[in-house]
Order: sequence, then structure tokens, then C-alpha cells
Amino acid sequence: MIYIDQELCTGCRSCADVCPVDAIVGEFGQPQSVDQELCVMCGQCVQVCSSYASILDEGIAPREQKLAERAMLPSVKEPLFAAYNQGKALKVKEALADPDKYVMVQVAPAVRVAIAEEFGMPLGSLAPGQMAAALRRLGFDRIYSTDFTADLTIMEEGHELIERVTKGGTLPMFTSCCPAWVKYLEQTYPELLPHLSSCKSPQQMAGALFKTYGAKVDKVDPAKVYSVSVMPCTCKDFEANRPEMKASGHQDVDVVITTRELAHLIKDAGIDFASLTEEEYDRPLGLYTGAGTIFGATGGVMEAALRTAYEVITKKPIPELDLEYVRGGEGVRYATVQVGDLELKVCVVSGLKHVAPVLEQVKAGTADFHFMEVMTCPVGCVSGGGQPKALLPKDRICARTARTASTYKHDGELRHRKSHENPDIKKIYKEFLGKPLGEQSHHLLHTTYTPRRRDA
Amino acid sequence: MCALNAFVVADPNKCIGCKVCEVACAVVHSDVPVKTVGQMTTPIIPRLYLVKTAEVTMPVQCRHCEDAPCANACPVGAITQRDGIIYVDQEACVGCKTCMLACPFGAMEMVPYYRNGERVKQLRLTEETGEGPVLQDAFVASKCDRCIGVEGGPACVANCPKEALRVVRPDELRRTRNLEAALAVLESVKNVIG
Amino acid sequence: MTASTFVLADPTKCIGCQSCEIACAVAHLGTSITTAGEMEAPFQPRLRVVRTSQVTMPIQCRHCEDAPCANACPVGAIVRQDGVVLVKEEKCIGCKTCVLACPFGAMDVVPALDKGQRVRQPGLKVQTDEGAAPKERYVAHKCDLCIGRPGGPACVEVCLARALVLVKRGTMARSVKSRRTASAMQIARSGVQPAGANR
Amino acid sequence: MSGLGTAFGSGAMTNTINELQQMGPNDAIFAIGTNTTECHPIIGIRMLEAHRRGARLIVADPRETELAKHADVYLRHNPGSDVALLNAMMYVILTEGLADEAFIKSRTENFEACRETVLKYSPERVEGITGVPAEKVRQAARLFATAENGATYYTMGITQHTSGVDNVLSVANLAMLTGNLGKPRAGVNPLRGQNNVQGACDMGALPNVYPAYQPVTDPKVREKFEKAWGRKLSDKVGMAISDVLRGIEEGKVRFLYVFGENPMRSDPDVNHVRHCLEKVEFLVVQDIFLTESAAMADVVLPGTTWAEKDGTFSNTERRVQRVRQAVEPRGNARPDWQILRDLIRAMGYPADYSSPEEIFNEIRTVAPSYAGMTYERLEKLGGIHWPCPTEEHPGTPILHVGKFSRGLGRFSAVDWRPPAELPDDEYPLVLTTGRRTAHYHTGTMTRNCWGLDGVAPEEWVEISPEDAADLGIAHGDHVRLTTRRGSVVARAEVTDRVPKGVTFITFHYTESAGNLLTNSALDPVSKTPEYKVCAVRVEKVSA
Amino acid sequence: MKQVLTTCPYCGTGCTFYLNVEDDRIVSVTPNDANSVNQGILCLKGHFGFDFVDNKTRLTNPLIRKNGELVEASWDEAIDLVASKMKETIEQHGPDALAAFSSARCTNEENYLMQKLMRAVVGTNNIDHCARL
Repeated sequence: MIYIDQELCTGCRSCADVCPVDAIVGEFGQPQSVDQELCVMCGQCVQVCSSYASILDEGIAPREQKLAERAMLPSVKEPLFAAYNQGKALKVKEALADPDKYVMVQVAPAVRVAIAEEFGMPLGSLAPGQMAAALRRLGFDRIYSTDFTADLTIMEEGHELIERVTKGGTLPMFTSCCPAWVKYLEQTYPELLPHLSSCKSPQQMAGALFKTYGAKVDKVDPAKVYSVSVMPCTCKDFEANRPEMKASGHQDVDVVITTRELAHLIKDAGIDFASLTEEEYDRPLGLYTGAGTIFGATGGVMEAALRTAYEVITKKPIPELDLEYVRGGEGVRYATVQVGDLELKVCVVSGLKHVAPVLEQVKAGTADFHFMEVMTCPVGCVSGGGQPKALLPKDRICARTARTASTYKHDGELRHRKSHENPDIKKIYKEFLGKPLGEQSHHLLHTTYTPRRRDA
Repeated sequence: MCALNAFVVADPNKCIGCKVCEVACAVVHSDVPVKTVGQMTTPIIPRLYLVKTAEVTMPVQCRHCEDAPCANACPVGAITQRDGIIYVDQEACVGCKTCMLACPFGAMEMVPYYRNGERVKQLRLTEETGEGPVLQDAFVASKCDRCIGVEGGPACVANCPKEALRVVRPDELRRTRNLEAALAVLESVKNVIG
Repeated sequence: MTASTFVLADPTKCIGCQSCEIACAVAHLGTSITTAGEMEAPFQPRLRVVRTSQVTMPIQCRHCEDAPCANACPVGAIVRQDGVVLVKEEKCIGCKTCVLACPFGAMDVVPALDKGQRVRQPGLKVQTDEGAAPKERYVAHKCDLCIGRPGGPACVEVCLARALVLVKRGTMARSVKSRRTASAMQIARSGVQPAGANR
Repeated sequence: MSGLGTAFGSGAMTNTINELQQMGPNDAIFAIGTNTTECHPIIGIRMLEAHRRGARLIVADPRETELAKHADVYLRHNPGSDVALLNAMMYVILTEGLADEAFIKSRTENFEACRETVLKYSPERVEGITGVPAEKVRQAARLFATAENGATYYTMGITQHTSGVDNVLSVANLAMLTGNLGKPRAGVNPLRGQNNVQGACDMGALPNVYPAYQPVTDPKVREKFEKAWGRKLSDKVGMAISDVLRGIEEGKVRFLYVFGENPMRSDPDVNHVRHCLEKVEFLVVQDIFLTESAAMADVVLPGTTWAEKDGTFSNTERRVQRVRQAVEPRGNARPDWQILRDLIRAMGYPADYSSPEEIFNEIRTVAPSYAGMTYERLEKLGGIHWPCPTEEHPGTPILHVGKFSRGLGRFSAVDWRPPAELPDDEYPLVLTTGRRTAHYHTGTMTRNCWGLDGVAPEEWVEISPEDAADLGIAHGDHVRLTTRRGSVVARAEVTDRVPKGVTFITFHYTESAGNLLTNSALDPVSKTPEYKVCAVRVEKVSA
Repeated sequence: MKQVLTTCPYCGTGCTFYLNVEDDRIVSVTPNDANSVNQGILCLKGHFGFDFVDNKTRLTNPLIRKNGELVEASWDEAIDLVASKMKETIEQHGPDALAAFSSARCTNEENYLMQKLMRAVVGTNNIDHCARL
């Protein structure tokens, strides 16, 4: 949940400028508040807010009180700003200290290109190995990566797309990995919900697997598994808490923290992040391909899906892996891809505020594409609301560019770059899931949506 | 004759009160380079201050007065002019606050002294507490130094999202205004004659 | 309270020779120019000639009725005396807010002089590579209409193009009145009626 | 001097300044190559007043001077294109039947040759040379030729070219073509830039003439002077300044006496001048300040300022006026006439003048145009215009009335020639030079005046906004100007006053001496250097 | 205060004005009204161009170069040196080896003497001034 500290807000409404859903209410010059029903919890307001708590201001509540209100670790030293998201780091710290809990953690693709910034490394530094090492130092029992379930998402969503195209399902199909986007669609265009892919997001797929397959692999009682996820996103906590997200028979994801909160935990534990040597993620749920990792950037889901769909449909290797035409910055991009006999038309929307006109076309039946990726944050998850917050506006832009660049660099350097070539993906289908869109998949990896239009 | 000291001034009609200027000021003056909020281990201590009342919203900062009352009041000569900037030598400051009293703009502040992200302690000054004497934190006078040596000029100006801040070079300003005034007279004379 | 008089130049007559600048500087010297040169007194006119391809004329203070410079001064160093907006140099701190406030660029800040000599500040030093030296005192500086000068403003007196005039309240009043009359006559002659007059 | 002498028989300004005060709607003022409001402010003011009374004002200048701003027609011609411009104006006058046929017939000669040449210069044809739209030239020509009286004024903008004499001849042609000589509110009026240039010429401070323009080569004249001065005189025309400098280089001239001049600043190509002054065996400089030239001298003689001595000046309109001592000579300085008198005596020649008046009276005996003037008359009348042959003569405000000094006015056929040095890739801009109101010549006097130096304490080079943008120069930047002869640094005034491709610098400032840059190429006849055009490179220098 | 009518030493216009003198120093200038070119007005040089007269860098003694340095000398010494050098040059190289630049800023009388010096005393027409400059 996103809040604005009434004591700190000066009413400049810079947050309202970046809010894609006009959820910031208040008069200019007066403290603002968040319309929680409209809010999609993207956290862009948190990123942009510059109204800080000044030590020279004697009229505001003490810092200790503010940290407690925000559920932040008492050891946090960084300055506080008016817009914030409610933290969960305390819960994670508690779980790690509980010997009865078997704590598994997943870290999202965009976290590895940003976390190092909080430790003084250059903006967009790529640090997956150091992050794995830090997580291990913190005491997590299993260090997994959401990138693995991103690969899995491609397997499921790719097949779903092929099926919809070939068998006449609802088109165009929309991606469903961004929870803010999903909430937006549910509350603003419920009539278009059939267009959403039924696939869960990678976070929720991982959650469902941690307490089933993961528990089985480690031979632990699923009830003892405590599932933590580290996300660049301030909305993932909302997604984890959706009532339907209990496919494993338990709460699939117990707690979600942001990149910034992970940094707080690492600092709190006195770990010197910069001096850590790189370590590997655990298998099987931590091995990932380049396709999985580019989920962090706008167009990444699309690019990963195309890499797999092309080869599944044509049975030939894709001639070019770097699909520059779906990459880019904020806005709407269209592309047509020849996949065998199929002229696949795609659309990529980066920044939720750009999606409404496209949805109006879909509603009017004039949208000329098969598949649309939507990411709420300006350039995808790398610019998520839970990412390290740049102090200066220009650095906010620099950080986006640098994190995107690192994401693609990571993709280029990984051994496997196509989701269907991930050996552990092949293995999990063979050992546990059967086939994409199969019965087990359907149960654990797919979901349904809830119209939530507000009464007029 | 050398030029008058330049200074930064805000346009209250453009300012939205977002405090980006304050943050930017603190960032460029941090002796430890910082890019993200998480990197900061010190409070944000700016050298300009957002004024927000029912009538006006804008930051206020030093005018680099030619006869700087702060400097003339300083008993230890900690405030001097360098390259057209009225500059506080924080090492020399004794924290007497006379400069704060002297400045008619409220542009001078007494702030906790940080070095390398750490509070600087007093040499010997202790405070008597229940648990015995405790070495005190140092405080120093702090004011706008027009981002001396910063590439791209004052950070507040460079980072303001509304371009509400500008560097005023009094001589240039006067020249521009003179020209505008002359053109206005010319226009009115033309109108009367024509 | 009577409105201020002020000096205004006619840009159609001015040739941009800057005689007015020198006359102004000399009138405020308190000594001869020979002595000024010997003392190396700074040259500080209170009006400045604008000379561009578009326009040529000196600009000086209008002695605004609601003088923004005075209203902006944080230390009350700008006052009005017999209709003349004046700087009380002893109060000025050189903050330049008046420079910022004046829409004409008629305000300047210059080294203060005491009998043609520059004055040192008590505390402020200028730090250079060569070390620290006391800074000279600076004060706001503007047209004072040569208050107390028998011949009136020196700039008006010296102008060879006769481009500078002292605009007095009476001159303004007469000019405004005659324009009003002309304007009324024009409306009457042209038969222009105010909207709704036909109804 | 040479040009007008050829055309009219006298090189001086034909009419008087105060005629401007009678000018009105039927009169025209044509100002070419003169920045009158800056260099002759009083005359400039009179022109503007005449214009306000209805007189037509035509201004031709590459720089948009204050006068140009007020002009009815402003011709912004390229530096060095004066002959083409003037011929084009005459083309219009001739082809549109606006010439004063009666005047041409009765008062002039050689018109046909001039006509033939002029007819090659249609305004359209010369647009490429002058840069002035043909229609503007036509307007200007009509405005001037249809006025009852038309007075032409010029200064160094006309003469300081390698084609300076041609320029002057063209101006004379135009005046004769329109019958504008020998009457009030008309004439050809070169405005002298220095207080007593006219007098120095009148007094024979020229290599080819004795006082009152009597040629040294005329045996009868020489005989007269030999008798008057009691010595045998040289029949050889002497060396002009540029010849002297060359003479020094060639070892012919070994002793140089520089009196009240600063060639180290006033002459073109200063680096060359320095070389010459270093080389000459013995250099005497007589001046009031230790100028750059004086600093190089073997003997420096301290003269006095005009306020410390008596004498006369002859102004631009040939009006001889008194100079009166107001204060005592400073220190051991002496009035220059006393220094010269003592030196003449020391050379063993009799000289027992006890006052300038005695010298003046000697001048009257040898210079017929001054013969009728006495100090007493000058006192009474305030001033007398020469020629004034007898003590009963009132003086001659207007020359050439009814008859030219040489008899008939002589037209010349003048073709346009390009300046000696034109822009190229290496030096892509044109540099032109001039003065500013506050300063005078090399600044020896004005730079030492508190108020004058106060308003203009440093050089500001004018450069057009287009060129400035191309060169990345902002107003107030320091720029370096480089020509084939040298380079100077000054601040840049970015202004539309100069056209694209042209820059302007003065020669008032030691620290940015414009004449380090100028070309010493001379007009072949008058030996005037081409100060007004050379090729220059401008670049920004970092502070 | 003494007032002395004289002619302006700057451009060729020939404005006349009164020098106002106190204690042998010029303190100001008053334009000449009657029968003058300028008729009551003056430009800035006329008005404010007189203080160079009392400038402390004025030359007040003859200087002679000795051992490369210009040093103060008496008038007799200076005049004699110039005269002897002139004579010597005439003797050794003839009168045309001497030349003089006269002054467009000095009086008619002085210019006359200068050219007379060159023509009648030295015997050369090598006399010119900066009319063209």
C-alpha cells in the first residue's frame, strides 16, 4: 500500500504528474492523499517524491516514530520522504530468525541490476552473484530466482497464445505479469478481462512451486516453508495477498519486500555487499535463461515469448535473438513478426498511462494485433516503485537507462537465452508439470480475475 | 571593475514547492558521493530553504551581498569572498550564530557538521549528563556557495523541474533590462508620433 | 503628496555619445575630474546609455510612485525624499535585491566612495590565490535627480542633442490632459458610439 | 586633398558647417563614409536637426551608424565599393535626366569621359559589388538629384582606401553632375578628423607644397620662398610618411623628428613601424606624454598641451580661430613653438620670435590665403575662413562661387577597383576601423581623461550576430583578431551595427591596438593607407 | 575664477569654449555661444576632455637616452644634442637623410616653424604629417 505522509507533503503534486491512474487527491499546495481504491500501487509517486523530512523542521514527528509507521527497520539511516510504501522487512527479519521456518526466497530479474546501487556502486550495476551471496548470508535456506518462473511463464503463456491464435480464442491476448496492470484492467476495463492471459505472474508461479515442487525436492513439510519474494515493485505484495493465490494449499507467497528493503536488511545485518564474492542461485528453481531475465525491461516478456514461439511453431532456430524492435522506452510500440506462415502482430505498452487509447481500440474491435505486453512502470520493472530511488531527477533517468542496459547485457552473457532451452524447465515439465497448459500447470500456474469496477 | 557577485533566485510564480532544489543542494554538497536515497547515511542538509506560506512558495538562499553582513559580523573571519562567492570556511566557524542574526534573508543556518558521512565530534566540549560527560557533536554555519566548482553550475537551478530558479548576474540583468526599457520608450515615442 | 519627476530621454534624438554618463559621474564626484583622475576614483554614472542597432538612449530611474526597489529592500535603505527615490548608502548591504526588483535596470551596485576614495569593509575579506584582502564596500547606486544641484540634473544640462528632459508632474498632467481632449474630439468626429448607445 | 585638388583646384571643404542650420525640405544631405554623430558630434547633431526640419538624409556606410538609423535612404554598401556605388547613383541621375546640364556645360570639363564610364555602372549590374539593392540606389540618387541643394559630407570612410583618390573624384563628379558647388547648403565637404589637419596642410607640413599649397616644384614659387627665408631650397618633392619609413629601412633616412604624433599607434602595420623606429639612427620625439613612439626616442622633448600656449587652429571648414593660453606650462615643459624656435636658433638660423603672433605675421607674408588675417581680426570676428587675401576681405565661407579655384571643374572617368586585401579561407572576414565618440585618435589625450576613459575604458570589437554565432562568440567574450600583420585581443560586441562578414575595431587602445592589424597598402596618389579594409580572422579566446 | 576662450583640441569641427581656471588648473568648460561653430553646445570630448593637461604622467623634462635608458636632461643639453645630430647627419648624408613628421594637433604657427626648420634650415622637403591617418 502507498501512503503520503501528511506532515511532510508540500502539495507540489509532482506525484500526481506521474500517477497513471489519477489516484493522488488533494488541492495544490495542500498535503495530498492516495485514493486506495483507484491506486494500482505502482509506487512511481514514491520514486518521484522529493519532499523530505528535514532535521531543521521541529514541527514534525520524530524519525523513530516515522520509521515505525512505515514498518521500516529501526536501523535505516536514509532520509524519509512524504510518499512511501508500507514495508515488510521486519516480517522477513522475524522469519529468518525463526528456526522452525524453512525460508525460501525468490528475487525478481530487475532487482539484480539495481540492488548494488544502494551500496554506492554505479547506477545499474549488475550484481546477481553478490546478491545471491548476500541472501545466503542473511540466512535464507533456498536462494531462488523469479527469472526461472519467468522462463516457465513463457512456456505457458507462449503456448496459450499459440492456442488462442490457432484455435480461435479471445484476441488480442494481454500479458498478465504486471499486477498493477491487472488491477487497472479489473477496475477500469473489466469487460476486457478475457483478453488477459490466464497465466499467473512469475512471482506467483514461483510461490505455487516453492510449497509443492520445491518442498518435495528439499523434502520439507510445505507448511514449514516460508516464501519470501524480493521485488522491484510495490504492488507485488498486493498480488501475493490476492485470496486466490493459494494453489499450493498454503499462502503461496508469504511476504514481499522491495529492492530497497532488501538493501535495508543487508545493511541491518552488517553485510558488506560490495566485498562479497559472487555465488550461484540454488537449483532447480534458480536456474534461468536470458529470456527470463529480460522480463525486467519493457518488451522483455514479448521478446522472450517470441524467441520461444518462433521455434515452437517453425521448429527452426530463430535467426536473430536480439529483437530490437520490441525494445525501447516509454510509450507504445507495434511490430509485425513473420513466424512461419503466421504474420504475428504485437504491441508493447510501456507506462500504464499510455494504455487507455489502445484498450479503446480493442473495445472498438479496431486493434490490429494478436498480443500485447503491458508494463505499468515507465520502462518496465527496472523502473519499478520499489527500486532504489535516485535523489536527482536526472539520475532517475540515468538509472533507468543503465539498468535496462545491464539487463540486456546479462541476457547476452547467459549460457541459455531461450526459455524452452532451460534444462531445469525441461526437467520440471518432465518430473512434475507434464506439459504446458496441462492439468498440473492449469492448477498451479494459471488463475482467474475479478472485475472490481467502483460504483459510480 | 570586477563584476558584482552573482546569486540564485527563485520565481515564486513557477515554484511548486517540491524541494528538489533542496535535495539537489544537499546531494552536491555531500562529501561522500551519493546517487540514491539508500546511499545516504546523513540527513538532507540543504543550503537553501523552501518557504511555504499561504501567500508564497519559493526557496530562499543567499544573495551573496557585496557587503555581506554575515561576514562583517563574523568574529573569527570564517566568512570571506572567493571568486564572487560569499563563502563559509566551516573549519574556522565556531558556531556563534552571529551570522544568522546578521543575515536579513534567513539564508544562514547552523547545521550539524558531517565529514565522510559521519558526525564530527567536538574536540573537548562535553555535555554533563547523568552518565557523566558526553562529547558533543559539532555544528557549523552553512549557506549557499553557488555550487562553487560544480560542473553545470548551481545544482538547484540545474535540477528544478519547473525551471523556477536562475542565476542572476546583476550586470547582465541590468543591461538586459536597460535595453528592454529603451525599446519600450522607443515604442511609445513611435506611437505618439506615428 | 506630489508625484515624482524624472528624467527621460528621447530615443529619436539621442546619438549615444554618453556625455550624460560623464556629466552624471562628474556631478556626483564632489571634486573636479582632474582630481578624480589623480585619485583613480571609479567612474560611476547613475544612468547608462543603451546603444544597439534597434535603439539608442540612456536609461535611468523613473522614481516610481511604488518604487519596487524600495519595497524589496530588506534593510530599508531606499527611501523617498521630496519625490526623489534615494539610496541611504549607510544602510545598504549590497544584497542586489533592488537590482533584481527594478524593471528598468536603473539600479546598480557600485563601490562606495568617501570623498572620492573607496571604503574598506570592517570584516569581509576577498580570498584570492595571493591571500586575503579587505573588500571594498559596495552600495546601491541610482539617479538622485542631482538633488541640490543648482542647474538641475547634469545629464539634461549637458545633452548636446537635447534628447534628455526633466519630466515634471505639470508636464505630464498637461500632456495627459491634451491627449484626453484629442481622444474625445476624435470619438466625437468619427461618430463612434459606445456599445449599446443605440438602444 | 589630392582628389579635390584635381577636380576643383582646392582640396578643402567647400562650404561651412553652419549652413546645415539653414537646410530644410528642399535640401539633401548625403553622408558617405562618415560616422558623423560619433566623430563630429556637433555636425552630426546639425544634420539630424536639419533632417527633422525636412531635409533629406541619405547615408552610405557599411556600418549602421546612428546617422544611418535616421536616414531616409540608408545604403549599406560593402567596404571598398564606394566608386561602384557612386557611379551607380550617377548612372541613375544621367539616365533619368536629373543631371544639371547647365552647370555641366558652363562650369566643367571632361564630362563625356566621365559619362562614358558611369554608363557602365547600372545599379543592377553593380549590386554584386556593392551589396546594395538597385532600387535603393535609385531612390537615393533621385532623392539627392531632385533636391534644390545637395551637400555631400565624407571622412576617412572615403579616403582611407587604396582607391581613396578615386573615391574622392567620384564624390566630386556627383556634386558637379548635380550642380551642387559654389552655392550655400551644397558642396563637397570632407570633415577633418583632427583639430588642425587643415592648418598643418595649410602651413605646408606636406612633402610637395610650401604654405598655402604652393608647389615646391614650381621654380617661381621656390624663388619666392628662397627670398623670404634667405636660403637655397630643395626642388625635390619630399618623402611622405610611408616613404620615410621605407627610406629608413633602405638606410636613406637616418634622422627622424616626430612632433606630436604617435606613429606606433596611428600608422598601419604597427609591427613594421616599430621595426623602422628601432632602425633609424637618431629619433627625436616631441610630445606631451611618453607615448610608445617617445619611449623609443633618443631625445624626448616635452611640449605643451593646447591649454598652455597661444596660436591658431584652422578647422575643417577653413576657419582660422585663436588658441589661447589658459594655464602655465607644466613642469619644465615648453610651448612647442619655443622649442622649435630654440632648435632653429641652435642650428644657426636666425629666429627671434617672441610670440606666436609674430610667427603668424610671417605666415601672412608667404601664404596669400592667410594674408588678410590678423590676430586682432580673428579676435573681433571669432574666426575667418580662408582665402582671405587682404585685411579688408571678409573671408570666404563658400569656395568655387562662379568659378572653380582651377577655373573649370574637372570630371574624371573613374572605374571601380577592389581593395588591396580581400577575405579568403584563412582570413575570412573584412576588418574595418574607425573611432568612438569618447576617444580621439591614439588616445594620448582622451585615455588620460577620467570621464572619457570612464565611458569607454576598453576596446569592444563589433561583430555581426551571424558571424558571432558561426564562431561561437557571445557578447562580452574576449576574441582574438588576426591579420597577416599581427593580432590583438579585445572584447566582442555582438551587434547588427556591422553587416555579416564585417568586423570593426578602433585604434584608440594601446592594449588592443587596431593598427597592429591594418594593411599598409597605400593609395598610389595620396599615399593614404587602406585602414578601412583588410582581411581578418576572429576567434574566441578563453578567459 | 578665470575664463579663457579657446578652440577645442579634438576633431576638426573647431568648437570654441571657455576654459574655467582656478589656481592655474582647469576645473570645467563652458561652451561658447556667440558667433561660434558650436553655438552653445559641446560634445563629451569638448566638455570633459581637458584633464589630461594635469595628468601626472605628463612629460615635464627633456629626456636623453644614455646607456639605453631615457634620463632627464636640461633643455640646453637636449636642444644642443638634437642640433648637433642634425648637423652631423646633414654633413655626412645630406639634408634628405633627415625627415620630420609634423603635427595635426599643434598650432599653425608650430607647423609653420617645423616645415621651415626642415626646408629652410635643413634643406629638405621631407616633411609630412598624419593628415591621412
